[in-house]
Amino acid sequence: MTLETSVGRIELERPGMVASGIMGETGPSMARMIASGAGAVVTKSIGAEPKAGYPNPCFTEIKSGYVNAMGLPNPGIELFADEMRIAVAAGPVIGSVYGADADEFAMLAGRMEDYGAAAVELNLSCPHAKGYGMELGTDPEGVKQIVVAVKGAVDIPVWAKLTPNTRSIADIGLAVQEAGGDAVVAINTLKAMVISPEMRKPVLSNKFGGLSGPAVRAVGVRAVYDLYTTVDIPIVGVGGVTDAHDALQYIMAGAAAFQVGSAVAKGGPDVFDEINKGLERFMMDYGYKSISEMIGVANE
Amino acid sequence: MTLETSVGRIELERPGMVASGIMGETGPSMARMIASGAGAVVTKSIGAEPKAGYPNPCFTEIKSGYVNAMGLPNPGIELFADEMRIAVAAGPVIGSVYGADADEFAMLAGRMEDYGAAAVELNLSCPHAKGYGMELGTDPEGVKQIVVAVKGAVDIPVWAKLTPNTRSIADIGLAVQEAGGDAVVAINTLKAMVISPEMRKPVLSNKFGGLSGPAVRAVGVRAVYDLYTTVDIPIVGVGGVTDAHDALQYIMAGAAAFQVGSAVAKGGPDVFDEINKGLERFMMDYGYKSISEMIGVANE
Amino acid sequence: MSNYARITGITVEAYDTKTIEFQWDEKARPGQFAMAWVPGMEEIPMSLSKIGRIKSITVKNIGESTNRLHQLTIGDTLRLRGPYGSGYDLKKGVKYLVVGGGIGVASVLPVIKETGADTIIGARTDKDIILYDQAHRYASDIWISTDDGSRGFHGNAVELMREKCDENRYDCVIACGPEAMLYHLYKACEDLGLDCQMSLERHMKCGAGLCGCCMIDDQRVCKDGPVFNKEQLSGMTEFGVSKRDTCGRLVKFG
Amino acid sequence: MSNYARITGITVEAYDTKTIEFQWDEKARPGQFAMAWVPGMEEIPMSLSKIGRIKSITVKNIGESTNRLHQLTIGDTLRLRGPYGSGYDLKKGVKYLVVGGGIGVASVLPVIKETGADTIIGARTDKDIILYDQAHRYASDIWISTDDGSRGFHGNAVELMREKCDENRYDCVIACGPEAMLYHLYKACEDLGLDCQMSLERHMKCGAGLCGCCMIDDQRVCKDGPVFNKEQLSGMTEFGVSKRDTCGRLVKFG
Ligand SMILES: Cc1cc2nc3c(=O)[nH]c(=O)nc-3n(C[C@H](O)[C@H](O)[C@H](O)COP(=O)(O)OP(=O)(O)OC[C@H]3O[C@@H](n4cnc5c(N)ncnc54)[C@H](O)[C@@H]3O)c2cc1C
Ligand SMILES: Cc1cc2nc3c(=O)[nH]c(=O)nc-3n(C[C@H](O)[C@H](O)[C@H](O)COP(=O)(O)OP(=O)(O)OC[C@H]3O[C@@H](n4cnc5c(N)ncnc54)[C@H](O)[C@@H]3O)c2cc1C
Ligand SMILES: Cc1cc2nc3c(=O)[nH]c(=O)nc-3n(C[C@H](O)[C@H](O)[C@H](O)COP(=O)(O)O)c2cc1C
Ligand SMILES: Cc1cc2nc3c(=O)[nH]c(=O)nc-3n(C[C@H](O)[C@H](O)[C@H](O)COP(=O)(O)O)c2cc1C
Ligand code: FES
Ligand code: FES
Repeated sequence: MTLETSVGRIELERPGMVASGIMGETGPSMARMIASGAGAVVTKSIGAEPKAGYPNPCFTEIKSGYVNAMGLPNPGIELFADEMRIAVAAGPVIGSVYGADADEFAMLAGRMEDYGAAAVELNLSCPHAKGYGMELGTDPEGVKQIVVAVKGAVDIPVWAKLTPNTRSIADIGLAVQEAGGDAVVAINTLKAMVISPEMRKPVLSNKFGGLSGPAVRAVGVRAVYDLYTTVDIPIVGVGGVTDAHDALQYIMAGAAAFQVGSAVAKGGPDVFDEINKGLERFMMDYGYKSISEMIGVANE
Repeated sequence: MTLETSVGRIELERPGMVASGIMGETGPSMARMIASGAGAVVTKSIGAEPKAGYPNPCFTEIKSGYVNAMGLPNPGIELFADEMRIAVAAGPVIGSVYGADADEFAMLAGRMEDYGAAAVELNLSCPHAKGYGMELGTDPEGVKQIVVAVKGAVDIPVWAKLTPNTRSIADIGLAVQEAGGDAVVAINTLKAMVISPEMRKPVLSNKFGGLSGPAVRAVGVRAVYDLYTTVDIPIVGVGGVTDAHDALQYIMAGAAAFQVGSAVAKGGPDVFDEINKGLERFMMDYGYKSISEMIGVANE
Repeated sequence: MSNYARITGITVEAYDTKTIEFQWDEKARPGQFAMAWVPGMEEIPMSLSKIGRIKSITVKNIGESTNRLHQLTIGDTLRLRGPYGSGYDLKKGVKYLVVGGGIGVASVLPVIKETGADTIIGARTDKDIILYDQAHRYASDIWISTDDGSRGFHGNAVELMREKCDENRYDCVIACGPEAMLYHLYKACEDLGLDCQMSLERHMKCGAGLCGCCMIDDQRVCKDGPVFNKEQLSGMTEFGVSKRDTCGRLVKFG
Repeated sequence: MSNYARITGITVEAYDTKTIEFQWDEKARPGQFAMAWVPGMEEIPMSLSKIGRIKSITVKNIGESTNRLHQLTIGDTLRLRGPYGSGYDLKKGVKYLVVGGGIGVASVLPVIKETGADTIIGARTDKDIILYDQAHRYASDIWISTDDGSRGFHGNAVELMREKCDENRYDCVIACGPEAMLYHLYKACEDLGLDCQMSLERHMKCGAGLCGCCMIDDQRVCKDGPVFNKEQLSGMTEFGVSKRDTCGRLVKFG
């Protein structure tokens, strides 16, 4: 029995990765997550310039998850070289990047390749610079342009991370595939807001935020299932994974691997170890020898 | 201090209504909910013909809510006259209807008016008969047509219930307003799926389902906030309300009233009484005299 | 909330009835039920006929879904939601008479085990009697009625109940079985001035008290019931008279 | 999880420091903190200086957000997330010496209350000493150091600690204060062969162990800390040397 899996060309010893934005800002934190049993770590989404993000409060707990509007704080691609050096020495690192346009995405991806990233993950879920309130990742044409530009700039695999805040995530997945993207990652956070009645105000400084955690799992599983019936490139599942059972939902929906974000808060880095053990136990009990045997079986 | 509120022309003694699909299939169940403290009850969505809905399993609990695919079981508009007679005698009833096209919506709304409904709520979230996988309510033009047709057929207020499975719920809200709709209701369930790894299968007979309960609250609050900044017609908030605090989030986001669905499972019909008490306590503590003073204040 | 249980034992109770045992770590009270499912069938409500750490359901094969359950074997996995429902309200010092009709014995078996109450098991024929051995082990006294007289009292369970109530003093009748039986039993309790608790059935979808499809008058059978007490039963206009079909239409009992 | 608390009391501790009291029904351990917020400020981490049913934070006004907290009055509502963090690991039979530097006394006050340990309070001047009366009530012995000698020992808290460790036998030093002080205190503990637990500060956003912005080496100050033991501290290359800014850039201590 083995937990190995592959997302296209990328081979992973274990199917769970750290999701972008979680413990992925510094080299030592990324190295720790890999040591804790993650198959790979996705970096915080990195942009061209250093960014402090939104002021606090930029995060809040709700009954079934978290709502955050960090505002993409990051040290910028230049300085991130130092962090990548430490992280890459520890294991596979997926470089997440966000840009204002296709050229910037391509430049950032190129740098991530130089830094030794195993693949690049395009964060297509940030509010578009040009159209207010609209996310980059809801427009198939825009997505295509970005993926084409990045594919032209790097040799490492290009993954596109999709937003669920759209009528049909499968259409966006198709656009990625047509543009030559190597994998799709689904889902990013859901558009959300938390209001404090006591304060008469939204609690996040940015007012709006993104919902993550157990609350979004069923939405993510559905997105992966939809994508599996539509695209042929590998899918990475993310959203609300807290244990092996959750991870298996994604795998059986069609994900070749999965990412864990919010669960790191309560479960700590050890959450990966526990998920890995749970996967092995399940595979033993139900007679599976490999992850690949389980991918997409719920579609049969 | 009073809990009275109004949604346009409709005056409600208490701001919480039973959401459509919950205890709204029979006359006695609707009467009981009003007796339990609901300000009004929205009927199960009723169609032209009797419908058994999807086979079981059509419902499942998850950690933070429920996923259901009931398949709109209902006795059909003809027989529903008997249920309405009992319900309308007990208090305000909002007639929810779904149709295959604008004409059917108009016919059903007319019947609901005949039966004594205080308003009609258009369920625009069912999968469209014509375009596979697409929901009626994600297309502003289609929504406009339906609302115009229904407005031409009835004198009671016409509410449109919106789906969150779209890039911009505000655009759909605008379409409703432009078509003369009297109020928008947000949100319906989120597209979701639950897979059983043990069974290698989606657990709902319809495979896909809709997510409701605490998991969707932050998504609904955000939708209502967005709508409040866009439309001038009243908004009814729904999604994950379990207590007064949740209800207040919707009110302060901009809802003139709110609906409760999933919370009836755990809280029972008494959930309305408890929410009403909680609202009064909060209003006492924080010095509000009426619901209207609180509507939309989080937007200031 | 674990939804899955591996089958650890299967007992044939009668030509058409099997008990399926599994370990399921949820707390349950006598009279509660679970929504049971495996792929290839509709999810259906099943009373828990054992409620310890090892639990069981006792399934009468009457149609497609129950037939699918009968095909399961040891080691297979069952999906269970619940336990749902109110269950029987058991008090010390109350003298109960338990009446189980047909497959209804499954629902009352945990009551017999917990209270040791006198018990009547009713069935159409000798062949249809189930769970007698188990009930016998726990009941203080136990009697059987069969419609054709092939075993025990010749007649129905209600007639036998009236007889036993002449002989002994009971405070409260606890019963599960066909609605016609329950209705006549309820009438008998009225006549005799006895309290009662009866477990009813209606078509269930959510099982959790939400969808409102299992209504009997304004009561949710899945959540306010399935066990109703005398006062609740007395307020019902539909008890013994009519039920809702899967569309929500009212249909009279045939 | 209630996130709101009404302010029930405010105490002025010094010209620039106030204690804000409120009833908050969350369980807390000594050394834990909360993320505190009202509109018009950034949400910031604050140690809990009382941890019973009535809790408090003790706020030194050093910038915009702490200034906003100083403007609050009794009856105002405070938003609190938490309690977060590991807290001090207090064992019976261990002889602790508690050292609080400046506003750091707020963090160790519940330790003094729980253990009655000997305590050193260090401050720049007499005017900067806070929470002395409360600490005095619980500590077995208590000493003060001021940098300018305006009260108590003339010198810093680390010098006073070395002195006291000559006079008495301690097993473990518990401390919170400026990182420079903590760093030298840690070095002193190494010299003297004492165990120690120190509460560190880094810029916090989520407070819940998720975002990774409060890292010191590979440790999350908000979740793995803020209190670290000697072994953890000994493995840190950034302790006393550098920290991350809000963009995640490494900056050396000035
Ligand atoms: C609270 C409760 C407890 C029950 N406990 C037991 C038990 O311990 N053992 C047992 O054998 N049976 C029990 N039943 C009845 C059992 O659920 C039905 O026998 C079963 O659903 C029949 O399904 P089928 O597909 O085999 O038959 P079908 O041919 O589909 O249906 C036969 C009849 O079963 C009933 N039925 C079907 N689906 C449902 C449903 N979703 N909810 C309620 N009734 C349904 C209808 O009256 C239908 O006419 C219980 C029912 C309820 C409501
Ligand atoms: C675990 C912990 C416990 C603390 N306990 C207390 C306490 O009990 N009493 C007290 O007065 N102070 C405490 N602090 C420090 C307090 O959080 C800062 O003084 C406060 O954030 C300053 O904010 P400002 O806007 O007033 O000042 P600013 O002028 O904005 O900042 C001054 C300095 O405060 C620090 N700071 C600002 N924001 C944060 C943040 N989000 N997280 C961490 N540090 C920040 C930075 O070092 C900054 O340089 C604690 C800090 C931490 C990490
Ligand atoms: C605090 C926080 C920060 C995040 N930052 C990023 C980010 O920088 N880039 C990105 O693509 N996704 C980001 N995400 C989204 C996660 O990667 C993930 O898609 C989402 O949280 C759902 O997974 P989860 O439920 O396991 O957390 C962030 C999520 C959280 C909670
Ligand atoms: C079992 C169930 C059935 C539902 N049926 C309908 C329906 O017929 N028509 C409709 O407009 N919404 C229906 N809904 C959606 C609810 O009205 C509501 O919009 C949604 O559940 C979110 O609210 P909640 O979190 O309070 O449940 C249904 C929801 C549930 C859980
Ligand atoms: S089955 Fe849904 S309310 Fe009873
Ligand atoms: S503040 Fe986010 S991990 Fe510590």
